[in-house]
Amino acid sequence: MRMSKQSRLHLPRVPARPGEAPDFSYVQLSAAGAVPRPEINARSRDMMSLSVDLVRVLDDAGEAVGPWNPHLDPDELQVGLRHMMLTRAFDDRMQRMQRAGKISFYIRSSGEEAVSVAQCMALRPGDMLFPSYRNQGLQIVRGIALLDLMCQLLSNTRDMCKGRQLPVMYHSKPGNVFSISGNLATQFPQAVGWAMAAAIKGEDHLAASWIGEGSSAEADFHHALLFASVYQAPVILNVVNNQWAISTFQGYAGGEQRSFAARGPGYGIAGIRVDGNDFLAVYAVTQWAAERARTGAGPTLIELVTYRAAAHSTSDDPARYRAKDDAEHWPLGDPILRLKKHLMKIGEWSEARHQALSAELEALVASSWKEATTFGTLSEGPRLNADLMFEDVFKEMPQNLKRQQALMRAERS
Amino acid sequence: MRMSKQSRLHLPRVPARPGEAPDFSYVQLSAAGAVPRPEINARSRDMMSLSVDLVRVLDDAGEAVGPWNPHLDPDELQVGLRHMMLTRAFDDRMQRMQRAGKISFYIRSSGEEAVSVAQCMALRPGDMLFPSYRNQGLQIVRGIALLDLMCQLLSNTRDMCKGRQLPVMYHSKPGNVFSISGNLATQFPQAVGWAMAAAIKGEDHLAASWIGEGSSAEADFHHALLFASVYQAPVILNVVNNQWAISTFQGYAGGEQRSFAARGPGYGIAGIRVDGNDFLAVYAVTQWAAERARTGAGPTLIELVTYRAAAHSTSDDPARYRAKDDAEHWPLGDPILRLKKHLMKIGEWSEARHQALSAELEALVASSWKEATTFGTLSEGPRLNADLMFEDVFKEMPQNLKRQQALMRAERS
Amino acid sequence: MASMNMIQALNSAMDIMLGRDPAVVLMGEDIGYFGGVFRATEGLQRKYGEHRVLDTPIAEGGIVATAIGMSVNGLRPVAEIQFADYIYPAFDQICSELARIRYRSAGEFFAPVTIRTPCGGGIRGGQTHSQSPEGIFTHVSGIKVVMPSNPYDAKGLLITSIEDDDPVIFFEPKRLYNGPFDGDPNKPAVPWSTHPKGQVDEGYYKVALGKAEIVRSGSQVTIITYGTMVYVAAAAAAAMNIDAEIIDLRSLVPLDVDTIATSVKKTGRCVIAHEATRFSGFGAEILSIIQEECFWDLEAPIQRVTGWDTPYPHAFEWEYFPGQARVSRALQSVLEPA
Amino acid sequence: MASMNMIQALNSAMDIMLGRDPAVVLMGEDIGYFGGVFRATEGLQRKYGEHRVLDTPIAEGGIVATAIGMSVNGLRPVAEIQFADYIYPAFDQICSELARIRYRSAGEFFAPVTIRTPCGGGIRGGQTHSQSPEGIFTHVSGIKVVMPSNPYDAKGLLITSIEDDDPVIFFEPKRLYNGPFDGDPNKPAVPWSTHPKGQVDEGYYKVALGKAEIVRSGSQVTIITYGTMVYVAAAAAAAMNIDAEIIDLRSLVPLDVDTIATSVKKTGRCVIAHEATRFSGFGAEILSIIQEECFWDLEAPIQRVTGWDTPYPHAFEWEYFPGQARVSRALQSVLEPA
Ligand SMILES: Cc1ncc(C[n+]2csc(CCOP(=O)(O)OP(=O)(O)O)c2C)c(N)n1
Ligand SMILES: Cc1ncc(C[n+]2csc(CCOP(=O)(O)OP(=O)(O)O)c2C)c(N)n1
Ligand SMILES: [Mg+2]
Ligand SMILES: [Mg+2]
Repeated sequence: MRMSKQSRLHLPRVPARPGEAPDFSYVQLSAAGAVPRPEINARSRDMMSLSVDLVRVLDDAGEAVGPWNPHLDPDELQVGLRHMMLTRAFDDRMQRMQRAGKISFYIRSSGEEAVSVAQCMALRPGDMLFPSYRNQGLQIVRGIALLDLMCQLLSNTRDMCKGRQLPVMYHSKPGNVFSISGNLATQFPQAVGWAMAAAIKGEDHLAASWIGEGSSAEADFHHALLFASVYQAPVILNVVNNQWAISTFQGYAGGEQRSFAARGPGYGIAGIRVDGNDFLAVYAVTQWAAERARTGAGPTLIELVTYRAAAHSTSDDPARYRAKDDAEHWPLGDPILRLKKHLMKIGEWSEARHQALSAELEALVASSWKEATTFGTLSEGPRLNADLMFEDVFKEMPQNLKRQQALMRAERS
Repeated sequence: MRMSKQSRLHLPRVPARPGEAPDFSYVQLSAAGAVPRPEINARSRDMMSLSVDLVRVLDDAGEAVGPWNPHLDPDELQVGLRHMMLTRAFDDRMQRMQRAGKISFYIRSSGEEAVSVAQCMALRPGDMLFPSYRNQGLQIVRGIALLDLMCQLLSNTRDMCKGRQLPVMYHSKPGNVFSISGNLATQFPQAVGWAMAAAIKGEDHLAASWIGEGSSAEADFHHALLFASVYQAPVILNVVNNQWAISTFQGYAGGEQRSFAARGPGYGIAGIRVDGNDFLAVYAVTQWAAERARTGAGPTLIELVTYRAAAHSTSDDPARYRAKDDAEHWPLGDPILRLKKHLMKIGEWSEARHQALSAELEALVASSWKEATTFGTLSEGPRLNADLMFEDVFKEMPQNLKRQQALMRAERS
Repeated sequence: MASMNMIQALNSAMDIMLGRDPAVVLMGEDIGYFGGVFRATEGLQRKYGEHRVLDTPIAEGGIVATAIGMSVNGLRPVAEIQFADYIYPAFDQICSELARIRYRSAGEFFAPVTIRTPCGGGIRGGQTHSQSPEGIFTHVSGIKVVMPSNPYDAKGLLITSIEDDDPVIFFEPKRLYNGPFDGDPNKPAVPWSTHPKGQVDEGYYKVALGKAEIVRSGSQVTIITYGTMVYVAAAAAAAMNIDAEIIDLRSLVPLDVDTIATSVKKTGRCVIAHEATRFSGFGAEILSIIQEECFWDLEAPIQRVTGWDTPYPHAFEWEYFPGQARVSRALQSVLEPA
Repeated sequence: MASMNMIQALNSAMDIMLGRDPAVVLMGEDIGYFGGVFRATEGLQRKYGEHRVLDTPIAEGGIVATAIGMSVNGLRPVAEIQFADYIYPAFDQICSELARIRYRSAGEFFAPVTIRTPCGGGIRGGQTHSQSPEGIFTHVSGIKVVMPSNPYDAKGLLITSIEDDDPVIFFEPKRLYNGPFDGDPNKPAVPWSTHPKGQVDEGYYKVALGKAEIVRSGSQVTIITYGTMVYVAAAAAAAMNIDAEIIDLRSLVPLDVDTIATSVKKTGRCVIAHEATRFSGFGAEILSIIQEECFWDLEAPIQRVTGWDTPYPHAFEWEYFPGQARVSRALQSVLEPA
């Protein structure tokens, strides 16, 4: 075949690769307080602008402004700050423990803490969560003990997953947090099904799910939006646009031509774009979406605009594919610092309290880790009984698995 | 489990089931000539209204009006009329032949002829077509002989598919018509890949594909729009909204909340809604989309609003799931009668010529059928050599298939 | 007892389960108002309402995904995939999710979803309405795989599947919907009303998963089969006057190894028959297990009777289908003295 | 000749094909700028441009579908699926389309797509980064299935696959990327540089599909295997001082039945080893074929050595993995005098 002519294929532009200067000029911003707040029961086609604009509450001075201000009590804000700081302290420590070879793998949510924490706080305990692998804040807000999370990471004798899942693939039936899958996006339409069942049962619980913008390319994203639209399921579908997949920029998921929130109106679903690092804005938008779902006004697609400040996981090095100091130039800042600034602005927080709190949380993480390791680590200590490998494939263990279990025992002895 | 409470699940409304009066009040119409025609290189976000309005050229009086009038020469219109009438004559006859047991299965395109005929006429011979099973007009415009189509339907000794495919699953390499799949929607992203290759090779051919509105629920629809958007592939993606899948109304594919054309802008693709029974409007919109693709202005999603006047296939009876005289009440009429009216209006056609033409076409269909059956039918006449069953699984027949072929021969002897 | 064809028996099973358990919901393409393209759900939406018998978008992946979510929320969805040939778009949700939810959550979550789907050829469906993909799913740990061969079993197995807390893929040999079929398309069709298994208890009853049925006991050779091939095999053996022991597996996962092994140890000869393509078909696993369990008892090589390793061609349906001639040939060769 | 690990050999194959044939394009998740999560395409985008080495959206179904369309338009796409565990979203496009386009169009259209994907465990990947689904694809008529076990074969087989006019799924046992692995994770890793098959011709060469390699000839027993298990089996046999004939299949479809049958007829004893789960795994087809071809030569039941019928658990990787102990046990039992 001759390929004489020049390729005319379009390729999405990647703003800044290693060696280039960070460039976030492509991020469409709105001023804090500038975006109107539609009625709960407004129809998606009548609020198209929400999928283009960016809902923000906190201004640069740290003031909460505009119609989306959720007017939370200071103590609620302090709880939110605490959850976000705990999430980060937890992430930082687990990252180090992976580097130290104590756990096989880890994924941080650094820079994205407001997404999970503010959203979970805006929901009810009876609402079912279908997370991705980067939503540890949900587990923390739902009160899953650090000890339980850490034992899962360690695949140790107290592991909730009985050693079957990769680290961070948590679940909690009592906490109403669904089992996390290693297969991207699969949880998105499952959440819609859960919400359909809630509606069929006449309950007013809703389901919420999270995927990354890169994963929104998977078929499951389409199935979720379509079924949510057809049955007007009480569900909140969240696309966490942290700008990067692994090495792949969000333009390769369709973000170059249009916002991810804009997919919503395409399916007749409310789509709204929010500053994902603005705790108050994220809370307000989620509260609004939850009220829509609960009152039968339909599903909502929320695009949370944030930035993956850390590596994708412990398996990659961002310096290989994006500008080194990207994160510092991210125009929406850091969610923890921004909420801290706001609390101080309204006189409900101080540098001293902040230091004390982070010290307290680091101590909590450290002591939890100490306790967790007493149940075993990858390398040392008590190990789970390998017999467990054959359980829960089916409710009752079939003949062939019983036989294989016996063979495995014989092998190990 | 208790199910005390009432279900709150929303179910799309189906306008008219058997016994009910036809109701097309849900169809959003625009007046002929009312919708503006954007520049070829306009950006999708700047022409959102095109996905809500309905592009129409022919008014009730049969005049061609407005900015979308393609100003075709009368002889082109006459060719279009002929192709549509031939398609219908072919369909009607094949339907009868299936009833007579000569072929195993058939699918008519009655009432939708303008879609395939006008669109194909607006494209170039080098453009690649990825049809669904209801686009026989494409085959006819591309000049595939009725004889060839009929022999495929008969799975006879002259069958282009060597007896492997269900009737209507045609293909034509010389005609640039891709092999039709029995699996819905799969051709949609394949067309995008073909278009990407054309762009990579620096050629200015485009690809066009067709699926039904019901099939747009499949994952392939999402993949097609996403990849087309990311790489701005030179492709025209057509959703033929004939209101029904089999027994399933278009509301169950998401049409209740939003038009299918509106999915386009959600992905940053131009989305345009057109009167699918208006030959001139379909031609004009396709020409516009083709020029966009060829000039690098990007892909276009076209929703062709039409009505499936006949049964889904020879396997179902619409009287079981929709109002009996639905078709007569369809607000957009019949594509053949409308073009005929226009031609007469402009003095380029007469009732006499029309009668003569349909007589000529019926004769052509009849004689082609007569010839086709000489190559065998399901029941009688020469049969394909069953050895062919083992060919083309791979380019070269592997050992195990050679052996199976021999066993099969032994069995039959 | 009433005379039912397989469609009526399946319909009765779903009717009874919708009535007994408010958690049971049906979902699928054209299954609601229309009652399904094969009419298996006819009348059930009218009887139980649009919220219990759901028409869905045409998206098999979305159907299975939402069924999983529903089941995690306490419902027992019975999802119909219109043809087994169209189950592939749901493959990821089935293999990566449905099959693994109990395992990966250490039993905290589980997904009691039943997937019903018509399979097999013999109705001029061509390559996309004739497939038998059951073998693929037997390789996926965590899913049960069932295929009935008659109305009585179909009803009892479907009720058991719906009540089972593990996911079940329930294959329905569509050629058997209206009557047993011995592989000869030129013979007049035999209705279920003339067959004992067409007499079906109108009430609630179960047929256990993992229990094969010896449909004919015999001494010369064991024929292991399921679905459509049960009748083809029986007819072939009868035509040859062979005293064959015929085993209808009914469920492939879990598999009734004891019944298989006991029979082959007794007869020392074995033919395995299924309609699916041969290469890596389920027959290979059955053959392997027998070889492992009964090696010293085998007096001749086990023979596999299957569809050819090609797609199911429209024009050559009966050349493709493993009819009596193919079964006879295999029986002859296993019965030849070594 | 140069010393290469398997990643370098695969990279070299793609480099050469990109250079030789302008129709060859690479596509996949993170394969372009980044060079792939296992670095198999490292440097190739820089060398051949963004239009020949395409980063794609994260949508395996879309990748395969667009690859099919490209191939129909004269290109030869080599698509990477980041992990074999993530090939399922593309299952419908592979089974219903890629495998059947030549057949259903009577050869007028064909789709020369190569799908590369890392498979197998041993890298602490847990249940979603360790799967070996090759068996499933061997049941799909119309697709070739390849799995190399060393750098030399990997390069030659990949070049052949890319030039093949039929679709090929090319499985790469990721545990072998950096060196042969005998199944003992506690031993220091052995690099390919110390292995003869790590010496790779830097130029263009092909290794034919459908030709197995006898990696060790022997008289006592035939071990049929492929991928990671080649080295585990060899080590186990060596440790037991068994004179085993070891066959590396290299390609599963087409399958080299002659080499298999000739060997088993010679040794009369056979062990089949693969990492995939046992039930309906590819071992079952191999076993069935041998039983059919070599029945009268077998002196003991053929044994299958496989992963267990469970997902691949993160914490029990080495209890799951079919290591030397499992192979030894099988060898013992086939060698036991009847
Ligand atoms: C089906 C599937 N394909 C590919 C992968 C490999 N993979 C894991 S994470 C990831 C990137 C996801 O990016 P994004 O959705 O943006 O989420 P983020 O990591 O940014 O939170 C990829 C490609 C996978 N886990 N599953
Ligand atoms: C993957 C898949 N699922 C289901 C079917 C069965 N089926 C064939 S046509 C059809 C309805 C399609 O309706 P639509 O897309 O609106 O096209 P139309 O028939 O109206 O032209 C269905 C459900 C199929 N062929 N493939
Ligand atoms: Mg991301
Ligand atoms: Mg339709």
